[in-house]
Amino acid sequence: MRGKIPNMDQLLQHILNALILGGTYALLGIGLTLIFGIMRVVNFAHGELYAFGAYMMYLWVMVLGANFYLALPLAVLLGVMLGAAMELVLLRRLRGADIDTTMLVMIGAWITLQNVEQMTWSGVAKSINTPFPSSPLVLGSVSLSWNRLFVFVVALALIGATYAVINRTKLGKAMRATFQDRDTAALMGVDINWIHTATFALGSGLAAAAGALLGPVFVVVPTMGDLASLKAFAIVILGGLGSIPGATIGGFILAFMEELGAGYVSSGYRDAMGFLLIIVILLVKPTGLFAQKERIG
Amino acid sequence: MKQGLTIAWLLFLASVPLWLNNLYVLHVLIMAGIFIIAAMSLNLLLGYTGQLSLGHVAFFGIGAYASSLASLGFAVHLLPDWQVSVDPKPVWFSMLCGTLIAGLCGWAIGRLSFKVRGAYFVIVTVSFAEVIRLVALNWVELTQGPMALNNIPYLRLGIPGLFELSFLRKPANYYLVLAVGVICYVVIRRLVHSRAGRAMIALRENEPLAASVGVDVTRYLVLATIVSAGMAGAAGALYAHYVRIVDPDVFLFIYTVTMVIMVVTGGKGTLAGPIVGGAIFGLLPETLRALEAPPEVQWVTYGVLMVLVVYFLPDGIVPALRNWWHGRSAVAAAPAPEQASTEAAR
Amino acid sequence: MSTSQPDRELVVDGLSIRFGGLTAVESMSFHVAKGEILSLIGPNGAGKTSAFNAITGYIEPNGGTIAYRGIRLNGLKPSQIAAHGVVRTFQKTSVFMGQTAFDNVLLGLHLASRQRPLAIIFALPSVAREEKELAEEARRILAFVGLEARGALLASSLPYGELRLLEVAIALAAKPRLLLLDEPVSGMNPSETASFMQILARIRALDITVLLVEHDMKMVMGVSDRVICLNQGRIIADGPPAAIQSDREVIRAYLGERYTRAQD
Amino acid sequence: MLKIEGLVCRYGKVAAVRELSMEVAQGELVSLIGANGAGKTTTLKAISGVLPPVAGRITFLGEDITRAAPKRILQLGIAHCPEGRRVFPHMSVLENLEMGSYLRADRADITTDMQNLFERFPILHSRRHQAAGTLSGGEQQMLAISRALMSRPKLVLFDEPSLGLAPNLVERTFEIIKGIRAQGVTVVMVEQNAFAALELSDRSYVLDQGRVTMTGTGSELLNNPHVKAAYLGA
Amino acid sequence: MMSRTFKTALAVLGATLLAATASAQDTIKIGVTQPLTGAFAASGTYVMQGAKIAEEQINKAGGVLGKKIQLIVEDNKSNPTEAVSTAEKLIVREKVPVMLGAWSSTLTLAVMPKLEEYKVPMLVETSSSGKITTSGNPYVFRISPTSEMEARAFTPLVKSLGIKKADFLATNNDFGLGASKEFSEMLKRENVQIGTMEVMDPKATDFSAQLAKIKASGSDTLFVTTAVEQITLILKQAKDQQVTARIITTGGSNSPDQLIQQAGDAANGSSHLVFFTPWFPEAVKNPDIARTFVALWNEKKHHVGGLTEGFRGWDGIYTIVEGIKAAGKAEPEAIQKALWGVKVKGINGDIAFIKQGPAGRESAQNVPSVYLVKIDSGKVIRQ
Repeated sequence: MRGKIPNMDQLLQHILNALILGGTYALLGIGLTLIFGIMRVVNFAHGELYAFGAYMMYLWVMVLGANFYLALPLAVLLGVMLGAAMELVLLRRLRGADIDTTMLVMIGAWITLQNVEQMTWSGVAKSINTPFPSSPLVLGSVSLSWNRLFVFVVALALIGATYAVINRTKLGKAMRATFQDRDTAALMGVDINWIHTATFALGSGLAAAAGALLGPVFVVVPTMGDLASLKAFAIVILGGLGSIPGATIGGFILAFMEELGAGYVSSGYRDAMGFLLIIVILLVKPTGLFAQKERIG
Repeated sequence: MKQGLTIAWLLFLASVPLWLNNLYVLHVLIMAGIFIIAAMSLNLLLGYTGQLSLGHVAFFGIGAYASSLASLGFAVHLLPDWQVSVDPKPVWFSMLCGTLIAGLCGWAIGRLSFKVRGAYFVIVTVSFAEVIRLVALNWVELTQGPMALNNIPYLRLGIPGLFELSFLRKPANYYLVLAVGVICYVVIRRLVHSRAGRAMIALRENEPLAASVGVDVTRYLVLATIVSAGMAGAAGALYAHYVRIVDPDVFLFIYTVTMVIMVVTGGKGTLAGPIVGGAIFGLLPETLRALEAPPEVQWVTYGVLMVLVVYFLPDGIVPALRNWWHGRSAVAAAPAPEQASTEAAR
Repeated sequence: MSTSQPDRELVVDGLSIRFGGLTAVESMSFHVAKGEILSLIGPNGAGKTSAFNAITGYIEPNGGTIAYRGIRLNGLKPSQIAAHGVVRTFQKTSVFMGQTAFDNVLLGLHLASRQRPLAIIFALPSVAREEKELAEEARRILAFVGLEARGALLASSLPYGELRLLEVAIALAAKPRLLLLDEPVSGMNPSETASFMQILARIRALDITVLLVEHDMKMVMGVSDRVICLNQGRIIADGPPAAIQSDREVIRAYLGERYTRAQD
Repeated sequence: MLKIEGLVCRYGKVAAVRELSMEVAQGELVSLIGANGAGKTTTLKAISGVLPPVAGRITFLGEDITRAAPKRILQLGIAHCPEGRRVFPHMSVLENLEMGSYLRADRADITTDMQNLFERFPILHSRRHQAAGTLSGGEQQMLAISRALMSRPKLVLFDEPSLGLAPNLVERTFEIIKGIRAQGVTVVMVEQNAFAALELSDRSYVLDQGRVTMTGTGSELLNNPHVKAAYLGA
Repeated sequence: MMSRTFKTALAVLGATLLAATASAQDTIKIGVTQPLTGAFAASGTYVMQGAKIAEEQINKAGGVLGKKIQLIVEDNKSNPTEAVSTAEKLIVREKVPVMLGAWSSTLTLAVMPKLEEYKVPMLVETSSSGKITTSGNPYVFRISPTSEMEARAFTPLVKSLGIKKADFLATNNDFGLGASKEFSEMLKRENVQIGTMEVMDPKATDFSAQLAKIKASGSDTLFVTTAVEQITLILKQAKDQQVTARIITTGGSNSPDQLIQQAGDAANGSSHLVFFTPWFPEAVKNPDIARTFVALWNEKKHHVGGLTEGFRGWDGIYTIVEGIKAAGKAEPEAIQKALWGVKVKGINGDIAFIKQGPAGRESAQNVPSVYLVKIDSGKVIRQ
């Protein structure tokens, strides 16, 4: 039947799309909130780890012919390792340096990684095959692909797992303690260097996971990380630095703004939504929507 | 002595088109010069007030677009039935407009974004540049969007009927860039050696202390942003009328990064730093091109150099050279205290 | 409330400061008379530095008014307050570390200078003339605190005691009429403290009123005209040094029983 | 028990401790007094391994710990209760205490220790789920002390335990420290309240510009005219 | 390591110098500026590969005017400023008398003032913006169709396909917006209702919002204009969201082979406007040339999906060489004059130029052929 589909259905489809998109945005956001929010490293290379995860997925599935479900954890693991290596090589010797210095180094890392990716894989977009059925899941008048549903479920699971690690485990407590007061945490016997590496690796792993999940949904290109980085910053600032629930909610808010903005305002400005949001939020409430109050002085 | 050296340098730079008959190299020098002006302007913010603005390319782009649009003329509908149209203006006037509009944007952005500092300030400036890029991309009626503004007229100066200087050829453009560069250099130099520059340095070194001796923080940050944005806008205008095409890609983040690398490598907070850094990174792409290196290699070189500079030359090339030189001359004769003090202020 | 009595230079009335749920200062009222040296003492966290910050505009008080010579200071920026002649130093050593001692004072001379941006850009002769005068003035101020021989040295290479003097020189460059000093001799040895007390006497001779926060009782009792003791955000005593030293409340809250015994 | 010889520590180019030597015997309560910047806190940091010394030698129970990691030093039995309490403000009281037992694996004993502390400081028990940053100054001090005890130390370093506390709380804090010593734990304390510190301690070292200028028992120093003049404000 | 790099650099430098002096007499240089990196890297590379094949064939056949031709290829990095730099380098430094370039309209428009400045003709092989030939630049010779020509060629198909209402989804640049404008105007003239006209950033990967809107508009046909990577994603996502409209892509940069490979069965049922049909060379006007080209392309093991782009390079170089032959000498002005008269049998069809733009300053425009193909069960079929 082809005729007028009522506008309610369009809205429902937009909402469904935003929910699915929000899950991966949240994943990107909590990865960055660990690094930017807790470590106070403005990690411009975050998006490169996202791209790295996607390329590793491509490598395993399309080049080496590995099983899709096996390739996913492998890609994430490699992301964790790359993150750990970056922390060890680039950031360890800058411990205690000011935020501008680490930022410049991370910009250097970003440019280098992206262009190494470009040299390795060329600029041609790659797509990754999935084991999911190609016909979508239809729910009444709206529909979504099985692949996206899978991404959404895995993203939520990862967010939950991260939340548990940070709040329930000894490692998570040590992380929080370290970034609240590094010297005192050291006095408690926490190995500060290990915590820095672990935190950066965990954040990187989450970015790689987002890339590995979204790579098969979209296409894989070397520049895919740029927008991902900037959106992750928007999400983290939206949610308040270092707040995992904030980053999760921030991810969904950004997804809804983009989806509804593109659907009802102008699709050309879709990617501007995040930036406008950052500017407005920082001007109105500079600490983000969900930041904790701290005593100054 | 010092002045003599400056004049010798100037004479040398002015003589370049006379003996250099390779127009391509001259083209490279002009492009490098435009970027050096932009880097000098960024240095005022980054080096003297200590604010890491990563949206600087926005002012460059705004200058380029404003100048191009003024010289080409345009008509836009601000409301469905309210059209604003501007007739083409002379290029010299357009370039002035570009500079002023960029400065005006600097004022507005400065007022807004200096409410936040540190990482937040960086993200706000990045977002600002990105929003401007998206506006340039999507406001097709004004900017032609990705179709770019083409056939931008080149600069002509003169009195009608008497004589006319046309800036179509390269040597003329070279002198134009050189002249603007020298003006910007002189303005920055005077500024940083004055009350205003000292206020900026005070803010960079210790903001609460600066405020306690009466430095109006916002006022001087905004002043620095206006001057810096205006100069970046002038560089953008030069670019627009030399390359004669402006597209939304002039707002790409990578250009800001290039300017930051130039300033940091050369030495932020020094007058010569951005010139040295700008010369190195302005000529590097062409050197790599001559070596037939793929462009990725150029960017990887940028990235690796950036990391290495932060590690090994955290203050940049110019301060490192100066320290080395002082170390040498200190062996020969201890410097007069007065001289040392003015050196450090630079 | 009268805020413009002639001898009352600074009037703080009902000042309250809270951080989140914590109260740092609770309806504090006091005044500083023209020409006196008034000391604020009390345990750490009693609200002395918070009061300093509120007077000089670094934090917004939650309640109360601060008036200087009848001018309300609430809501003004630190730089505006400085322009009215209320200048402070900081508890943690605070100078322009990357600059020479001479340039530190030159940076401090911001309010003494009148150059406009356009005049600077066009290098009007008035600018050069003023620059010369400023350099002279900077040298005079360095000499005043006894650092004239240190002008060309980077601040970061000065020893601790001289850094604290440089801090005072920077504050003096801002031409204060009311100078607020936050623990100026903390960390100084007794001889440095003694020479600082002499400088303080000379500052007073310049008709500058001083509000002092200090832990060093010898210094406080030696230089102050009047002492106010704070505890947990409230004023518990206000009077001349001798009275404070024997005030039971002050002894209990701040000096401790043992202090009186040690005096004996 | 603890022996320091010729300790030199620097922050960048600035020397904070120059050639300092001292000794602490088992079960003693030793205090370090001196002006700000005399090197007291730096000495404690060097002992607990937070600030590796430039020169000198520190031994604890016969083992050289001069450049050992903080973790190793804590394992050997030295806990450091830092200046300004330094509780983890966004973590709960319970989590703060758990951080204190970070290196211990004996879960059952940890629970017992925590219960003992809660009995001693009931206020901490009633606030165990509250973020530590919302506690009052005195409560934070109790938490900081309790946290240090959670590692079951043989030696505790206290840095300015009375700093910023109301006088009655200062008394209370000193009582607690006395109690800790009474349980057989050795204590080294840095205190700006020189009078109280000298009263409390078995022995004291007077520091000036990174060197030990005087040493003796608490009462000896209390009656020393030079100490009276310089540090007791008399 | 360092010295090795340095030696290589020296060797390259030496070789370039030698080549420059040696080749001055016996080769004719042709400048090529293409996007070999950046957003359009794939397409630019294909064009360059097609041009290289033509170079080889021409030199095998004895070159032109008794000399061999030599392509000087510069990467314009998909960036207009870089495009200007490559033009500077090719004209000023390499002294090429004629160029091929610069793929996208933005890049071509960027180079055009330089053509006028140095009076060097350029053969435009891909760009579709009308502005290129209407702005009064007499050094522009375009063999690719404008969007308007494409739309006009499509007119008869409106009836046969039974289009009643159409939506547009186009990349936000000259290529996409130009096509949307020309096709919608053409459709209006044919009394077809226009639904929603959506745009997307050239780098965007998620079109769910646009597709939800398009789905709601209920049109029977969706015109899509963008590069092949985005078309792949649009086909997949349209299927996910059950967009039932027939998808027709325009602009010729749509490589149906690549779509079949990457979009799988989501590509089935979509139609594509192309300027070369390598699947059935017999359909084009000069089938022999087309077959030769396909054979050479496959021999080189170039990506099969690149044929629909690569042929432009071939046609471009052959046209240029024809121009040089007619001019009788390798000088810019002579070639510019001679190109007006050439008649070339190309892969796309017969190439000849008509005048466009303001009188006295006309640009040259070829009238190329346009073909519509359809993907059905993973195969490209004629429509």
